[in-house]
Amino acid sequence: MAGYTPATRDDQVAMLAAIGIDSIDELFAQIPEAIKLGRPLDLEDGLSESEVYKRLASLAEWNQDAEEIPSFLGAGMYDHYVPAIVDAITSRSEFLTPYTPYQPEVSQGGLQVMFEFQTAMSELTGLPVSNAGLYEGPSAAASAAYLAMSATGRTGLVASRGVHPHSRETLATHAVGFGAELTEVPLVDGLTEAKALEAAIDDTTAAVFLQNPNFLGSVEDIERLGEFATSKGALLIVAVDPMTLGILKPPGECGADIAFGEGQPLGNRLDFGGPSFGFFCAKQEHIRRMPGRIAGETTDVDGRRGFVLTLQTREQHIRREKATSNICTAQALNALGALVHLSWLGKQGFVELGELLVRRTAYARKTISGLDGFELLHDAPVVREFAVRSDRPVEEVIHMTPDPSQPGPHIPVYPLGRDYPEYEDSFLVAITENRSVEDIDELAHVLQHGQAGWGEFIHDHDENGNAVGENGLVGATQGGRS
Amino acid sequence: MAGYTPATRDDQVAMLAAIGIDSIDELFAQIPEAIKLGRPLDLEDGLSESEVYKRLASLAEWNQDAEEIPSFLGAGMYDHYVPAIVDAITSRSEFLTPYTPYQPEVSQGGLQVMFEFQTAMSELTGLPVSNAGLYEGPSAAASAAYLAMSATGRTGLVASRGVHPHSRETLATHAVGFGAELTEVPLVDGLTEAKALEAAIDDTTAAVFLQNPNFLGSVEDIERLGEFATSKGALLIVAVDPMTLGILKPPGECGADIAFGEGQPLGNRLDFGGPSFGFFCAKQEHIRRMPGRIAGETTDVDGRRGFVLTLQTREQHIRREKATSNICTAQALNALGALVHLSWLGKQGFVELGELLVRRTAYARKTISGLDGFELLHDAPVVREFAVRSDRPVEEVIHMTPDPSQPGPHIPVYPLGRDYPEYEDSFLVAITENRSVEDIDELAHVLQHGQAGWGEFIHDHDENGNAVGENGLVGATQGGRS
Amino acid sequence: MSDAATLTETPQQADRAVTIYEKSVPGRRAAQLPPSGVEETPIDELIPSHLLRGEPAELPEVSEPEIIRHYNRISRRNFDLDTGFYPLGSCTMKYNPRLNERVAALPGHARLHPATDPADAQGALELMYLLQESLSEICGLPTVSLQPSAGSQGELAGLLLSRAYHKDKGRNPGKVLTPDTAHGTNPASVSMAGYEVVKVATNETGGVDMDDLRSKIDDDVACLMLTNPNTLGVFDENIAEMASLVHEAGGLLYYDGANLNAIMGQARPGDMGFDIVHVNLHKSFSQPHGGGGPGAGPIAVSDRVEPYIPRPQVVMAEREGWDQFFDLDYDRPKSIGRMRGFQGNFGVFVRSYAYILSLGGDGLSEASRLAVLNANYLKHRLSEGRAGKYLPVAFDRHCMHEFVLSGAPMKKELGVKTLDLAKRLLDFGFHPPTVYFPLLVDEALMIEPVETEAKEHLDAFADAIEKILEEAESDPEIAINAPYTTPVRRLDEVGATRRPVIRQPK
Amino acid sequence: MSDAATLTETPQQADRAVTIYEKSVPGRRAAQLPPSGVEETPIDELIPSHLLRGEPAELPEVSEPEIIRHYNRISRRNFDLDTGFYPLGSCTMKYNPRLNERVAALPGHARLHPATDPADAQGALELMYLLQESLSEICGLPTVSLQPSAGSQGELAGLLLSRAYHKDKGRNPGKVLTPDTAHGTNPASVSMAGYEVVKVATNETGGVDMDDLRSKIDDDVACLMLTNPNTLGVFDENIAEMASLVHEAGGLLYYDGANLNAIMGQARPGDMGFDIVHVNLHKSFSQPHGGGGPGAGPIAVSDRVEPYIPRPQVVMAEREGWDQFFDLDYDRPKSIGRMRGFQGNFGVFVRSYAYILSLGGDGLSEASRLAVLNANYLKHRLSEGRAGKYLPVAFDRHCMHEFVLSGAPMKKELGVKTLDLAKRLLDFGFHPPTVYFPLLVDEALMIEPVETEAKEHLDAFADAIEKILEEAESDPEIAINAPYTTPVRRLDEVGATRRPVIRQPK
Ligand SMILES: Cc1ncc(COP(=O)(O)O)c(C=O)c1O
Ligand SMILES: Cc1ncc(COP(=O)(O)O)c(C=O)c1O
Repeated sequence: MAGYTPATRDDQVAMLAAIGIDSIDELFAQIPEAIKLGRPLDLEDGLSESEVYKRLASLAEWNQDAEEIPSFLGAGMYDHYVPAIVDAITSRSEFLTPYTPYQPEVSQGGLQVMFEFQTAMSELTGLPVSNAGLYEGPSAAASAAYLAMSATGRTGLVASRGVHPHSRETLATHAVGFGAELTEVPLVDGLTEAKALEAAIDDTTAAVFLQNPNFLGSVEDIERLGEFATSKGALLIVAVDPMTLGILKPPGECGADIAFGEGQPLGNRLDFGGPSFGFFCAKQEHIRRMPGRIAGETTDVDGRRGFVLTLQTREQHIRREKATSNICTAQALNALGALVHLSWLGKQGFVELGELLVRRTAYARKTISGLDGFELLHDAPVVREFAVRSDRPVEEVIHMTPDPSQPGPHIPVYPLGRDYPEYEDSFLVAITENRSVEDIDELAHVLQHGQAGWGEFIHDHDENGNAVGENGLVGATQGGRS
Repeated sequence: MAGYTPATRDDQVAMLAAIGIDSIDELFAQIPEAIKLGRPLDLEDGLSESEVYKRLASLAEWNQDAEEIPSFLGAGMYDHYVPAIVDAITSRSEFLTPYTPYQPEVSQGGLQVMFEFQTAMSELTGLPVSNAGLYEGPSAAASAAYLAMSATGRTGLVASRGVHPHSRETLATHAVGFGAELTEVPLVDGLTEAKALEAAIDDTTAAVFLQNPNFLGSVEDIERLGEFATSKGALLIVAVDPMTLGILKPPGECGADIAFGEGQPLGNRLDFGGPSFGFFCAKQEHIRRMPGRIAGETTDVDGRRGFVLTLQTREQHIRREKATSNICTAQALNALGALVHLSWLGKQGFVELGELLVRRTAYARKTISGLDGFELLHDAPVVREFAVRSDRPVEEVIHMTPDPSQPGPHIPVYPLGRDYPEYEDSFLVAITENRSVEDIDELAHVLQHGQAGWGEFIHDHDENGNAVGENGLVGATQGGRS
Repeated sequence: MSDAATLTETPQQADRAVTIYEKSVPGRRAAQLPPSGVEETPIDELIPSHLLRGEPAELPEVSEPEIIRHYNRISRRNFDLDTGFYPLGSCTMKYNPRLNERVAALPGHARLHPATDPADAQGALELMYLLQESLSEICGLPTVSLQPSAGSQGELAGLLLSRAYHKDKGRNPGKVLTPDTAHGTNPASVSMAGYEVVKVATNETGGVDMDDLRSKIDDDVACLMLTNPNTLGVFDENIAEMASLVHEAGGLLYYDGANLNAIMGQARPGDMGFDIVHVNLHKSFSQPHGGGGPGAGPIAVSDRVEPYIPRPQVVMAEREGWDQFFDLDYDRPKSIGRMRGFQGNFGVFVRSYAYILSLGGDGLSEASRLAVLNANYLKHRLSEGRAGKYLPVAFDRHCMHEFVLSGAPMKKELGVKTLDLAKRLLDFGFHPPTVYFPLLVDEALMIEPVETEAKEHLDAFADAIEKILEEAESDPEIAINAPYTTPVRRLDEVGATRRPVIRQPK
Repeated sequence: MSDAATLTETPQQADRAVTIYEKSVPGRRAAQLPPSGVEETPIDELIPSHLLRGEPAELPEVSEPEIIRHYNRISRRNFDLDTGFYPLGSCTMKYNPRLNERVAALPGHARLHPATDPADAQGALELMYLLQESLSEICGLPTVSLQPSAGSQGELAGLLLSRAYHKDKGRNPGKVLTPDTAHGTNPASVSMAGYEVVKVATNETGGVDMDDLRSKIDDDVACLMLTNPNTLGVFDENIAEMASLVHEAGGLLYYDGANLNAIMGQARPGDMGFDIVHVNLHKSFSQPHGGGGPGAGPIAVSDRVEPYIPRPQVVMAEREGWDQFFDLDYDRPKSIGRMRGFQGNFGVFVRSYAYILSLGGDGLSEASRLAVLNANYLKHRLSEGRAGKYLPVAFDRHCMHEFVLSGAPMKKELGVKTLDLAKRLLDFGFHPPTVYFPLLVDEALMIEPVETEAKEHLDAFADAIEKILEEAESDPEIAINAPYTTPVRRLDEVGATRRPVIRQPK
């Protein structure tokens, strides 16, 4: 059992004496005997730190992570390079261990971070109002719907099938509580079908959800599609991949009322899906309907500049059942990671990274769709992810081991079948700055030659430390590091 | 090229204008043309952070580290578990980035750490005076010799062959500069030969070097052997493994004038040999001859308690050619790691860890010497490391791969041949709390069955995360993590 | 500071707030990116220009050394748990073991993509499975869903489960009962689940007023949502009776487990008859609070509710060639669906599971016992001297892990409000308790001294309060104008709301 | 603080120093150890009791939360490079990239045992080999030994090489020439190598006095030990001539490379005719200074000296089955032997190699150019206004990466010593320059503003000095009694030496 509790026997005796009781049990007398557990918890006894470390390290060995084998998985979360400075800052006790800044006089660090984060998100999305972050992308979609319903007094929600399946599912789950109906609009040639969208919107429509780039990686013409919404008095709500906003026209300039998204690509690890954060930006008119924390600038009694949580009357701890959202604990530390990453990329670097993604992705798309047995699912413009059709069943294509009876490993690309039965012959390939041209060529090679191919492709480790041999896709089929 | 330099073109133009010159080249005019390089350095162009990371990570994949395969290597450095709190504290900018505390008013953190560290080392060794640390173990031996020579005015150095070969070699190297002669005393049955030691000491002997436990792991009777030195007016200098001092009688209680040692086992990583630190403790009478930094307690002008570098007149920056040592930059951060580790272990834990080592080592010693083809090199008492004789050539025994033409991997034990031709049929086995009983059993198994054996020994990964299958010795022979 | 004679302000106060944007200098940068390695095709040949951005976002232009200096500097303007005592009621500010950060950072965890095929993520799925099992045992309920991102999302999930449950039974009740002591997220979640909040009164011992409860139970009651021990730190001994009353009326029972730290290994919500519990891993299970997250709010449920839990669920499945295979089960026809993306806050699961492994069953039980001991000891210390006089405990009985004082007498007799006391505590190097909550206690101070705090800190805190009250007797202005030594002093919150400045002006 | 009316001291000053031992409480603990898993045999049955310890060492008894609070708290009593400008002359306080910490922490580096068979440590040996190659190119000398632990050990190694070299030539010269501007480690190392120090004077332009040098060169000179640019920040243009003079006399040339940051990619010691150079990886190559280490002091040597370098040396060897094999070469009969254990400070090598990879050849060259630009700009700023009047530059010429001012006029005219100015700078949030070194400059201030510092910091520093001098004109006491805002104020160093208290009293 770990030594996190300082109370020695002597301490306990002294405290009990002060309280005037003989044993801690007396304090639990208020729990009726009938419902007392009356036995030890049926869990292992505590382990020493080194044992816990070993146990979890050996569990982790069973995961095929992007450090070991280059991952082309995306679908909203991406293996970007998180600069070391992010960990250096987010691991400081001063950021890691406090709670929500209820006492602003001793929370200026956290509050200023929120303020700077809000500024960055507002710059990225081109919308004037940003909160300090929500849980993650999909639940931010639900928050957006809640805002739209109270802003419009309507109950209809329309979502393109280009919106992330998790966001649509999450919307559907929450719609039951909100009393909303969700309608979906199909895709054609990788893009939201304009006619169908127009037809789906009427004067009961509270909000229209689009995503850019959409789930198939395509860049949508948000401005054009958005008019269908705004012309009918519905709010235009756009989900965006923040990493593409150095390149793509920001939602704020496309008429969006609300822009939200999954923040993971900004300074957050993959972490098998969380914790990351969701961002949420809106037009000025929605400021008092915003969900979540918002930091504002002010001054102290001596006139010093300072920051506080502001517009709190929106929030559950004040407004209770009338709150604009029920969120309390959010994702402050993850938002800090994003802020540091964005500061590190900077004004120029953020654009350059976007350009890098567009160009490498174009190369990957050309290379892979050029393989025989593969073709593009659509040829809409893309930024950093694209969809590929395969003649052979996807399950078979991505299965990497020579021996098909073995359960894995799989080529880390995203099969579309589960979310889109209509595309069950296709998969997504995502690119980040961590995926070198060599990685892409190797992916092409393995897709092409599958099980047969891997043998030919063994390298000595190469000076560029790129993913070949040793810890490459191919290496992984023979057991990773040696 | 990394963006660590802030100067923009505009900054440079402004600075040049202020200086009143047109180009930076003018500043380098003071370097004669004849010796200017006049060409770019023949090094690669700079790489981005993610590229550097990948390159070094892929180099690191070629190292068989103790995370991947349980290591029984010791010989002065040990794979102890370094608690996470050590990294959390030593990685703080406030400890990581300042330099030597020349300005005590803004260096109280570092100075207090030195003071607390000195206290801990003094407690461990049982000697009243400790410095704030030296480079590492062996060079501390040289510092001890330098002190002994100036204290005694003699030039003879006597060292048991039980002293770490690196310490003896380092002594020999420095002896040339010091003008000292080094004599070695042999071992019998794993212990320093008392007669030979007595014979080697005379009235020209400045210092006698012993090590406890000695290089073969044996616990020496320092008190008894030490009398040969002190009776002849030589200083008794004892090298100690700090991790054994919870168990073994401290050198200060054995009559030692100086105790020094390799500090790595305390809160420092293996790091392929460094950086770690050396500790150096002595009797009160030697305080003004000590090498290295020493922090002392004092008060400020308002009477506040504070700490300063003290007795600086010993040091090179004041005393120059008459200094007691030439050391300047030392190993402050490594000493902090040790202090945190010792605070974490605490008064009780430090003893318990010693007991754990003694008992597990006894088990390992019995198990391995019980294998046929193996026997103990000596049966002197040991704490955490022991020597084993093998019938088969050691090189063959430790070679793990089925295919002998392959260069590795090797069973991580320490062959004695290079340092002790007289023991070229033997090797050392070291135990830490990180080496579980399962690890030890597996070592025995692999030693016994060698190449042949590994096949039978494949486990599914086990709940205890112990080193089997996946990332065990055996696993390693098939390529470590998969 | 240049005037040396006297200190007019502290060094930190003198060091005024400057944002990273204000440190920006055109052309400065930190990041260098790898070369694309491919043709540098103009972007507008790859994406039509009308879809492209015109002006770059105004992100900071700073060098890497400036970044670390900036954030290190402002980090020191936070009070944090590793600085001192942080008895924030209802928040369980317990020590955050660094071991947990280490294991969470292992590449096998940190760089594992959430869409990795289960066959290639067995370690992660097994860990989630083991955490589900552990929480199930701790809560006394058979099934656990780890998906909810925090307590409030757990609450909403739980209420949507209640909807699904009743719908499946062909019922459509509209009301949820919550005590007036409930945390703000409870009523907010109730509304978001489309239910009506019905408040239940609190009795003189701090528990639920049973008569009021009885009078409000009818077949339109979907659920009773209860925190136990409640926000007064009081364990409601009528809990079992409440449970049966609600069950008889066809309703479900929701247990807000934010206060689980009081009862781990002592009593279990399931054994009290509850159907749904949420657990705040960032409270009882040591996930660092991060300045306001991340956390996780897993829910444990009864068999009655199990069919409806969120999708996907981690299960142990049959897979040939494997002795055990952990899978993500999507095939749950009655599931309410997703509350969020992917599988939940896995990184938090790793930390909390490491914590559970470290303490073990015995350790968790001991943690609760010591948390309760600390609370009662501090309550005792604060019943003496001036605190006893000016800050009476709201309900005078043994408390569980926390207790609530009322600053009303202090306000009345000294003119010092609870807020003033809180602010003055900052000068003494303590984080104040939760203030003005729960709402039914006038000038409330909600104090939770967790098990990882040493007795001497509790004593020092009590001494500080005594000292502050003593000061206040002679000069209330001292507290009323506090704090004095913090990086900034009292801030104008009203002004901030009236003219919100919520981003760096362009 | 309890008195709110005025601030009598800063919060940090009020928070008096307490050691971890004073926080110790019998029975408290942090660590829990794994069970031995074997028989609990009494220890004295395994080791004779007369060899065992009686009383346990008085280590702290504290809980883990207390440990992190204690060290975090005292860490804030340090001024560090990530807090602000740190122009400590001769120390090259450049930014420490966190990338380097990340790669050094990879298990393949951090948990690699130094005695690992070379076949199983190819990554580490290759990295060392590549670093040797890089330093060889930067220094313009063919061979590099990474072994020395820091600069001073590099110096001693170099001087022992000189001994070995001369001995091998059948010579036994006894003197080493060093300029009077030399760093303290130089003469100290000379003595430890058994040589006699012969001081060489400095001329009016800050270089070596050539006449004095000539007069001292004879065949008893083993070596000339020179720092270039020297500690005055001056590049000695006679360097080539000195080299040939010494070589003609049969001596060797040792180049103290601590100031390499001024000339990377511009000029190389080898091209200047030097035989031995030490490089401080913790200066020019960004290894964090750690509060006084760790560092590393590799040496680069000419072919003349190569046979004698320390053992073992990393080499690229032939090994069948490998296209390249990196090995540790022990078979060096003329080697001086070991300077230390194992292979040197490998963790430092990883960081410095990462730094070299990050900057590349172009970046290293640019770094030196900008370091020199910053130094000359700040020197210019300090030649204006009051600084120009009270703090004249010691040698008025373009400097390299650093420069030295003299506080003599300030002392004479204002009664304010260099020490006072340094202490007053602390109140302005700057780390002072190196003071009272080099010795030949009266009241010296040695200022090194590295390339990673932005212009605005240099300006702010110059402004602060102007302000302090202005203050001093009106009231010198302000500086004389400074600092005021630091965690402690001026400390009694004399008393500390007179009655040394160097450990916690029992
Ligand atoms: C009693 C109670 N219920 C619910 C919550 C909400 O939990 P979370 O902040 O994780 O959403 C909290 C904590 O904030 C709480 O104290
Ligand atoms: C000029 C000079 N030479 C030598 C040294 C000694 O280097 P180290 O401190 O690494 O021993 C230093 C730095 O302290 C120095 O500035």
